[in-house]
Amino acid sequence: MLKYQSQAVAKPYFIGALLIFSLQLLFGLIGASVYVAPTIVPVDLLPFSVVRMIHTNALIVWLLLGFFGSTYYLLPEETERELFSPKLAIIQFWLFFVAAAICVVGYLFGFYDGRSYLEQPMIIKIGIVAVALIFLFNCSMTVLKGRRTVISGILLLGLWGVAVFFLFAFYVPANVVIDKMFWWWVVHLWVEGVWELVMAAILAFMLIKMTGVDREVIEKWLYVIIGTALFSGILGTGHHYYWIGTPGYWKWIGSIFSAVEPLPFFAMVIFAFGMVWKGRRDHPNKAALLWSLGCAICAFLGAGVLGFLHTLSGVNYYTHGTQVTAAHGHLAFYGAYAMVNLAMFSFAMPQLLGRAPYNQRLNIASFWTITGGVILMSLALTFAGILQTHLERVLGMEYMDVQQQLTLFYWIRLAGGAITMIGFLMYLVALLVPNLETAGQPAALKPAE
Amino acid sequence: MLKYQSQAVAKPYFIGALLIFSLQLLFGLIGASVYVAPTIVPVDLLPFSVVRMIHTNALIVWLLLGFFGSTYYLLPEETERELFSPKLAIIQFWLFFVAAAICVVGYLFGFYDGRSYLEQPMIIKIGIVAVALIFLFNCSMTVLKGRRTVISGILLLGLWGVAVFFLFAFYVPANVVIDKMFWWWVVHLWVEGVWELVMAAILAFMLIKMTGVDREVIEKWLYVIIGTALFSGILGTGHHYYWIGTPGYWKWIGSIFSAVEPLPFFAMVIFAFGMVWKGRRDHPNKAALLWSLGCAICAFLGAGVLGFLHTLSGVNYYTHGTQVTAAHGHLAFYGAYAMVNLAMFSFAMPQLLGRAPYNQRLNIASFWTITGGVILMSLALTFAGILQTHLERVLGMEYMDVQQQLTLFYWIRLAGGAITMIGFLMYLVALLVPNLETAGQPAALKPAE
Amino acid sequence: MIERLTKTAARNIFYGGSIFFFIIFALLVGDSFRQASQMAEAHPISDSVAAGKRVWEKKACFDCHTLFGEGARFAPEVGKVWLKYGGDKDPAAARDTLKAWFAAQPTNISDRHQMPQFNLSDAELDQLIDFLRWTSAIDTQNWPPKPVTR
Amino acid sequence: MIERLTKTAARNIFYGGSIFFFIIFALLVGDSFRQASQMAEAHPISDSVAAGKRVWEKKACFDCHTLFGEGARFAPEVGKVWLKYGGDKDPAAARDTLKAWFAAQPTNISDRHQMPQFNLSDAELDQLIDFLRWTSAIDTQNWPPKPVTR
Repeated sequence: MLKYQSQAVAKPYFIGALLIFSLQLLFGLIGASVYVAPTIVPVDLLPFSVVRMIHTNALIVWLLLGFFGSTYYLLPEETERELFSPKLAIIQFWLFFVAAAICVVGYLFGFYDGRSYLEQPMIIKIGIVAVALIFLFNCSMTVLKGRRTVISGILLLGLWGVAVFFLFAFYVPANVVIDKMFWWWVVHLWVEGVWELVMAAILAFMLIKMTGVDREVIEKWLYVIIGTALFSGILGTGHHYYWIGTPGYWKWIGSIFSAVEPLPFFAMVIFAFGMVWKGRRDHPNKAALLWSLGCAICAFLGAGVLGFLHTLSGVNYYTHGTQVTAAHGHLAFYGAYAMVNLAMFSFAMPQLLGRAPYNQRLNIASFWTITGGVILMSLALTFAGILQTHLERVLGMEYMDVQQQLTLFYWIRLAGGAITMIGFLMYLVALLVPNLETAGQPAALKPAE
Repeated sequence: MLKYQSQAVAKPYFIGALLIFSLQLLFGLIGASVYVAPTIVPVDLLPFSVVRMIHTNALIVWLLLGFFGSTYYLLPEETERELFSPKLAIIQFWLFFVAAAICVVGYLFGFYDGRSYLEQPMIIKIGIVAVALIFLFNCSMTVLKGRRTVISGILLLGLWGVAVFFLFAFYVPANVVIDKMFWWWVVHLWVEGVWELVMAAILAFMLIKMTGVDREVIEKWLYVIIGTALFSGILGTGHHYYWIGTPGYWKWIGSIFSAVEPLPFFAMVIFAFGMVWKGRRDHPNKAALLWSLGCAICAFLGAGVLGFLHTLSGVNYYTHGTQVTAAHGHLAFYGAYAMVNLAMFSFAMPQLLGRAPYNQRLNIASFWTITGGVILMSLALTFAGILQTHLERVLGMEYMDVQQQLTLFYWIRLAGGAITMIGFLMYLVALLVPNLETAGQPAALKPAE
Repeated sequence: MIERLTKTAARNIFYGGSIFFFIIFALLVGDSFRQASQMAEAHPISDSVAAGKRVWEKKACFDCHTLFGEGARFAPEVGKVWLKYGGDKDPAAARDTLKAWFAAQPTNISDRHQMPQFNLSDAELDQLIDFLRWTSAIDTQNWPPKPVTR
Repeated sequence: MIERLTKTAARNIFYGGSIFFFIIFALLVGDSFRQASQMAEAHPISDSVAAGKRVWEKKACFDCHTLFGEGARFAPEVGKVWLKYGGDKDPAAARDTLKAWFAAQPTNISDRHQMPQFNLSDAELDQLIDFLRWTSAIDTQNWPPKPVTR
């Protein structure tokens, strides 16, 4: 049912992403367990640091795999031609996937070196750059030779940005102030910068397909969204420059610009719901539509609202480095980037597997389960963070004494994680296991565009 | 533009409701100010108790006025005949409104006697019953003589319930345990019982009008919603019987049944969005539609989610009587009952004033402003409540010492209140002041059904 | 699910279920009523206690304080205040302390919540205190919680 | 509003604005870079400090601890730990205390977060401590906050 044969290369990417997502969740559960029962895992066998490293690295890797796969899936439809080289795409997948696997095994045996999220050994980092170059070459050639659309343009701009800013991973000066400043050029300019371009482009692609709204309208919205994203996001980096040894003017710049950062996410909510309302098309893939709309809302709540909650320098002075950050991080990554990928998988997998979008009820149920689990987790961490801030920063209790008082909330966080894991398994079944009831009659449903 | 002349009696009710709403907000702001600056209002002139009394009583009165007006507005359309006696409806309005005014003035001068929410002097309480009887007589006669629909049936059932359970306001035994038990027959069986019937019926009426969805479909949903509401709500009263001297079995009954209480509100969300999606009608009154959908969502968040947060007896043991309750109360009352009224005013006022639904942008802006203000308020109170619970119930600090540590959150609550007030003024202008731009050409917009 | 349900069935379930749950509720409330009355036999409600409750109501104390967690949250919980002031050990001293407390209001300390001066007569004070003494005998399932000391 | 905007205008605003803001950002970062370098002139980064930072990175200390609030929140903030142990007054004692701390890990107390035994050499320990001593000289705009005592 694929329009272009080469779209099929997205399949290993999506399946690989789901595999690594399961790894992220598994190590998330281990980490959350260590919070409530610190000696449950022997620290000499598997210290918390390694658990966290795998948890966060797996997150980044599966999201990137999802972005790569989504790009390969949508480029042929956007450019109206086959990919420049499907073979290269497959090679790229295996290079990246094997590098990721080596990385995880290496972490378990102590082979890591670097900074948060960038713990990969140097050889792997160089490999990542090689993979990125293969990818960008392949995609750029496809776009150059085919129809050029705003969606593919913005998507490529975002992906080039991802590669360019990754180069700062190689710059590790001995001056820790400068080190931290440029570390954020990777981390912040990714997740509050160019990743938003990728996310918006993928979302726009799905909305065009599912709602049938005119491309012109969607493209204008797209520019407005990514415009507000970059205008606020670039100088919004300042909210990371409050307390790391950088000058005081960042307090003003960071506060003002990051106060605007919820705007692109709010625009995405209005955009997504507006297009669905305007389109009024009964697209058969209800699950993908739900994930797309849910993505806009959860990104707004997690990145927009929870982010704004502690972004002003006066507030951040007290909440910085507490569980409030963790709460924001979890809901923001889930809402913005995990959900857009899960939406794309739900949208594309039926076509990649050559069957109608079956098991939709289970997929929809998994949406509510996972989302409920992540929200519970984030709420528990928010409450823990508020308490931690007060006990530690206002009343002056010792860090570890406070941690022990937060145990109840860490239990709830663990419960949220367990619910998320259950929801993820439901999602896997919904996506990959044929539904016996409807498997015999896929032709009954009209294929998605 | 009214289909039935007698619908016009709703107008004084709606305007009266808005007046008393402004009183509620004003005294809310005063109360919130006293929290942050305890001596700002001389305590001998206006103690906090009187401020709160007026704040809460005004809430109940304006919501009831709104319910009365909404009933008078929708009954003719449902029964397909004029009201039994429009004159009686006007008399009833003035009786109730004057009684409310006397009450407020009386409170300021120390004339009150009773229990929370029921501070009205005996003579006023008797007056309320008289007013209720006039109202129920008038409505019941209208329904009996006209077409009978599920909506009007459920609405009347709810309103009869309101009157019947109010009778327990007269039962004030000396045994405070028994007193409290039956006080909840008024308060809980109103807001978590029969009021939900009223709310669901009004919402269903508006959805039929605005979406054009078949009545049969809506009516079935209505039974499902109010069924789950009463099945969970009646025995859910148990969550108020945990710590007032009643037997221990209520801990089980209250926890189990009130865990189900979010269900009807969740059903309302699915219902409202489902009907709007199904109807796909471009109703000109976008503001009323937004308020209706927002009502379903905020009721779910405030009554459902925030309620569930502290309803299980194990949690409630620690959070009972803290600001967590206040947080829940504010968002729940706003989401469920204030918003359904504001939706109905937005829906009906243009027709009552004989003009097209103008100033919609301002109305929509007021929706976001008020809702944002109330959510900010509830979040601040939630955080204050979590902190209060921990400091007071876990660490054992003194009540008043803890209060002083919550000042920051009380400031945020006050800010939320101020935003709400600003939004309310926007709403008033949007509803009552003609828009110069479009006032000249009301015929350009097609009238709402 | 909802597709398979007919409107009549939905209506019947609603009425039947509501009546069913209300009957259970009424029975349980009846039983709780019985137990509360029994408790009042063990701890009789004297005229003074009843009058004290009327003072509580007429002065709208609950619009600042909570009694068993119910009321406003502007001022401290008072359900067991009698025990807090040692009324079970030295009733006379507790009574005096409480009266002194009432007399000292308002404190006019700018950052503390203010309680008005109600100018209650000594008889009214005694009644109110008798009421609060009576409430302290109620079995509240160990609420309010003792601080979880670690 | 969005109706009146053409797609070309939207695109131009996007590119123009992004470049504009990026230039401002780069200039400010440049200035911050300059100030951070100046600071390193006043407090030179010795070989030992630089080596200590490498130990910090190779052992992924940030995956449990925070340094100026950044990293994981599983273990305490360490940016000013040198001052906490009185390093500004008695450097030798602070160094000994920190070394003793490292030696004592893991504590194996069941309800406390565990830190592994990294088996660092004495030279590595000195380097890491020199690094943390250097970070304590950084002007962090008074972060972390002193407890608000009331």
